[in-house]
Amino acid sequence: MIDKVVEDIDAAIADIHDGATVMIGGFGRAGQPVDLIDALLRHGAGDLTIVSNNAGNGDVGLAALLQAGKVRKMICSFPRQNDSWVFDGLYRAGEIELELVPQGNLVERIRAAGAGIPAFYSPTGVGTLLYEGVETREFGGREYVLVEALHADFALIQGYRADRLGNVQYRKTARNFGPPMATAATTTIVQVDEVVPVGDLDAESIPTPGIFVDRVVPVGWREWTPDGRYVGGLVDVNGQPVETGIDPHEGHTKATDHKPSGTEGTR
Amino acid sequence: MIDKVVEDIDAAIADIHDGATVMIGGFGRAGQPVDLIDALLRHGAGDLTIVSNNAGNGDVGLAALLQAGKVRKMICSFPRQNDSWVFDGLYRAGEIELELVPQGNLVERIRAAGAGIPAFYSPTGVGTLLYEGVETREFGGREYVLVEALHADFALIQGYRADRLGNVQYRKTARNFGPPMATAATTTIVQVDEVVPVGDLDAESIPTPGIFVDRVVPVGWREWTPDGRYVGGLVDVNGQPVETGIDPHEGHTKATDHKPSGTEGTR
Amino acid sequence: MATRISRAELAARLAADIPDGAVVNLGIGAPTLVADHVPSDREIILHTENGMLRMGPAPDAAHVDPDLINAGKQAVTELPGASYFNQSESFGMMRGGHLDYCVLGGFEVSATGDLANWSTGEPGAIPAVGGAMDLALGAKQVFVMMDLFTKDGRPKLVAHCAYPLTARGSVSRVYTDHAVFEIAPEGVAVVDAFGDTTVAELEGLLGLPLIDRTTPTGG
Amino acid sequence: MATRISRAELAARLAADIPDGAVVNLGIGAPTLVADHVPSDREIILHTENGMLRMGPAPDAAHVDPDLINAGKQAVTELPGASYFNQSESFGMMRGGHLDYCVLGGFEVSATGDLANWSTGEPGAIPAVGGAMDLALGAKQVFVMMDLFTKDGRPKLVAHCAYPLTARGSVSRVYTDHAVFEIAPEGVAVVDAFGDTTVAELEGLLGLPLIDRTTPTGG
Repeated sequence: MIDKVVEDIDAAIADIHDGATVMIGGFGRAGQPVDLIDALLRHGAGDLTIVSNNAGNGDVGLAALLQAGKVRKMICSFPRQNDSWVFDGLYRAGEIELELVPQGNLVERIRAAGAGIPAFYSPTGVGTLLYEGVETREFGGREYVLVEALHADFALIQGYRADRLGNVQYRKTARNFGPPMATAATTTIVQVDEVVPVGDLDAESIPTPGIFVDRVVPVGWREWTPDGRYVGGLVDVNGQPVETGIDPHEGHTKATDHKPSGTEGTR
Repeated sequence: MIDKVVEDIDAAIADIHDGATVMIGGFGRAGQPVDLIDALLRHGAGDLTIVSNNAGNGDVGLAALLQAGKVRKMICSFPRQNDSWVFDGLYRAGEIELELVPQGNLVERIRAAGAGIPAFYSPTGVGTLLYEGVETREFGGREYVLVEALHADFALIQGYRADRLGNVQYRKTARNFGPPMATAATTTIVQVDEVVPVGDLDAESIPTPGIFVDRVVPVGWREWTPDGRYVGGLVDVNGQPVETGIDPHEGHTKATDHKPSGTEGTR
Repeated sequence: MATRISRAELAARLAADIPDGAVVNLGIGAPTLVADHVPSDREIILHTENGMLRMGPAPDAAHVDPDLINAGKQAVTELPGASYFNQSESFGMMRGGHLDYCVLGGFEVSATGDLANWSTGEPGAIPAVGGAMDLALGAKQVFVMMDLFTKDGRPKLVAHCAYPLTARGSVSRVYTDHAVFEIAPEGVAVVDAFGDTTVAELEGLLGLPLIDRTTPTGG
Repeated sequence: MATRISRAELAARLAADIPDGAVVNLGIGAPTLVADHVPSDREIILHTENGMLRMGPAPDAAHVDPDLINAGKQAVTELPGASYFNQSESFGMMRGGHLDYCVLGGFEVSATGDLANWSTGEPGAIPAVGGAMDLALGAKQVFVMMDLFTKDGRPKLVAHCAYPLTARGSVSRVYTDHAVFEIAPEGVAVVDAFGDTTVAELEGLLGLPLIDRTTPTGG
């Protein structure tokens, strides 16, 4: 019987080796697989190449991995954010290598790797600093740059729900890089709020079919996921911690009242 | 207010001009937009280039369009089927041009056109008759052929449900070519069983977002769609007409008892 | 040439040029103001490149959902008829020319529609491009919304960009605090000059030949 | 060399080589028989390239659903845990190397793993390729299931294919009515010869050097 569920998050990432290329999903904080990243930090693998849209927020998750000196190189589109002080410091100190890729080319390189396309032509970046010296070619009178696929050894992704076959659903804009990254790594590891019995996920609505997933790690519901409404009241519209003065729990079930039920996949 | 719903199917396809390139969705009979094809036949546009996986079944739909002499060229992967006698006859008589493309390259060319990728490299077809004389290139020691995007003037697609914004859902394996073709045509026209009010379709489950769709034509439920179980009893596992001896309507609601309700989009 | 209009007025001026039914991507910063000024009889569909169509306005503080953000990483809401999709699909929409309008900020725009808006080229800065280069090609019409002059008075609409380019020849219109410009094959045209601003004045200040396509307003 | 096993026996022999949990695409024709012979303690996931994973067996006549078919355009069913996706995604799975096994029919296989199975090259025939070329590259292991000889006795495992190629060097194993062959970098190996068939006999009939990797069975 197929059972991709791994309850022990440390075991789930234990084969990530020094020097590995690791894709990390997420756009800003949405979809960032924070529990997997924390496990990777505990695990201790270093000399990593990280492929991720951003280069960490605050002092947690990817930022903590960077702070610990585990990352040799970042491949990303937007390392500079208002809370990316860890990356900023390393970069200015010359302690980290950066490959800057326009976001659309970055995700298309990832998608291409997963789909067996070794290279493609893109209009994005033609005539810019980022593609100086890169081969170009005309199609229909317009100029395009040649862009190569981007593979990884591991992909770490945050999903919402999954089954033991590795079928994964996402939640809202946290989907972002999950589906393409899941296809582009030799080993794909997905943390989810909940593992559900096989057959519970609508077959018409599986952005990441199990064929792309090697391990599913249930980490428990996040504060807002049981009823789709954030009940932590801890971030403002910019994702920054605030005191709102509103009791966010009023009229809501507390997250801790929900425990993911025993699942078909883990029985 | 956006309202892409066109009740009159003849009006919906009236701007398809002589010489147009028209993509037609479907794999075999599943997903073939038969009502739109019938309307195109009534409309009378000729000298068409048709992009479709197959070259028609029996004497209906695409086969009828071919029979009427409206098609100059077929771009497809698998014209030869056990019921493709119309195409077979035209091809043997030298009355139709054929561009044969491996199915994966065909759909990737369509997807590329929709995604602004003018060309890509593919492993499929390297060293075969179909790619004799085509440019090849090595990546990582393996040889690939250069394949160019495939655009169309129109795409005719069969969906299951849609809203007035053009969001489309499909049903089971009838999804097939619908989503990529919807992205690759200047004008995309989708026939659906039912138009539903905006907000009724799950935002997490929209294979074709409205941005890709120009017109939605409700054609009424097919025999099997109300309860997901075929109640016609008219085809066997090979899709061929049979008498099963079973009363297929027993225990089922008759299709004609359901009428798509008045929708938000068409009020 | 004292006449300048405010950011809000400019957003309203730009919003007036976006027709009913358009699919629009509003870049981070000033362009997001455009959403607040869409005439109430028009239905505009907002695209956010992190994977959503039919994005709604910011939620109140009790309804912030960390899984539902825009490209600026701010909390947003979902309108009926929304759809979610992955980044590959989202950038395919842009690169494939499916968006009707894209509104971006700019450091500089050239007379031939080159855009510079991702890097000032400063040696100390952390480079970051995000979706800027994709967005700059990502719509049938690319509108830039910016002040016409820097704080120290240098024009931002120029013969050739000095800053590193985001994209070549992609801008169709430039909305500024002094005037609205169209980048046409035959040159830069003024389609709207605010208040007492004249095309001749603009030519002098910018040092660029300008075509006068302003529509005389009554009075 | 009188020993030949039946199609059903061959399907069972091949099915025995597919491990629990594998994702498998079964080509049209004889390969579909493999599904009926998967040992009951193994969970195999069937992929059909028209856009589905976890395909189930044919329905009874009253439950035929025209929207639910396999690549051979026959009615099938959906097992729990199924997923539907479009053709682009489906062929990306194959081309991207995500399938574990693909089982195909063949006209000819060469000693270096070239496959010919899409065209006999006859002048009068309607050419059709479908997903054959993608499938032939579309899995970590590509198994071909075919008779070892044509009806008029010519070998179908050959030094070089005479028919137009489907793909070069992609076949890993060949399952025939007489023996199972492995296409190895060092040459063609016999891993299983049925009944009284010997490797020496096969070498003579095929005119190919063969490596003997048969496992002696007790007795």
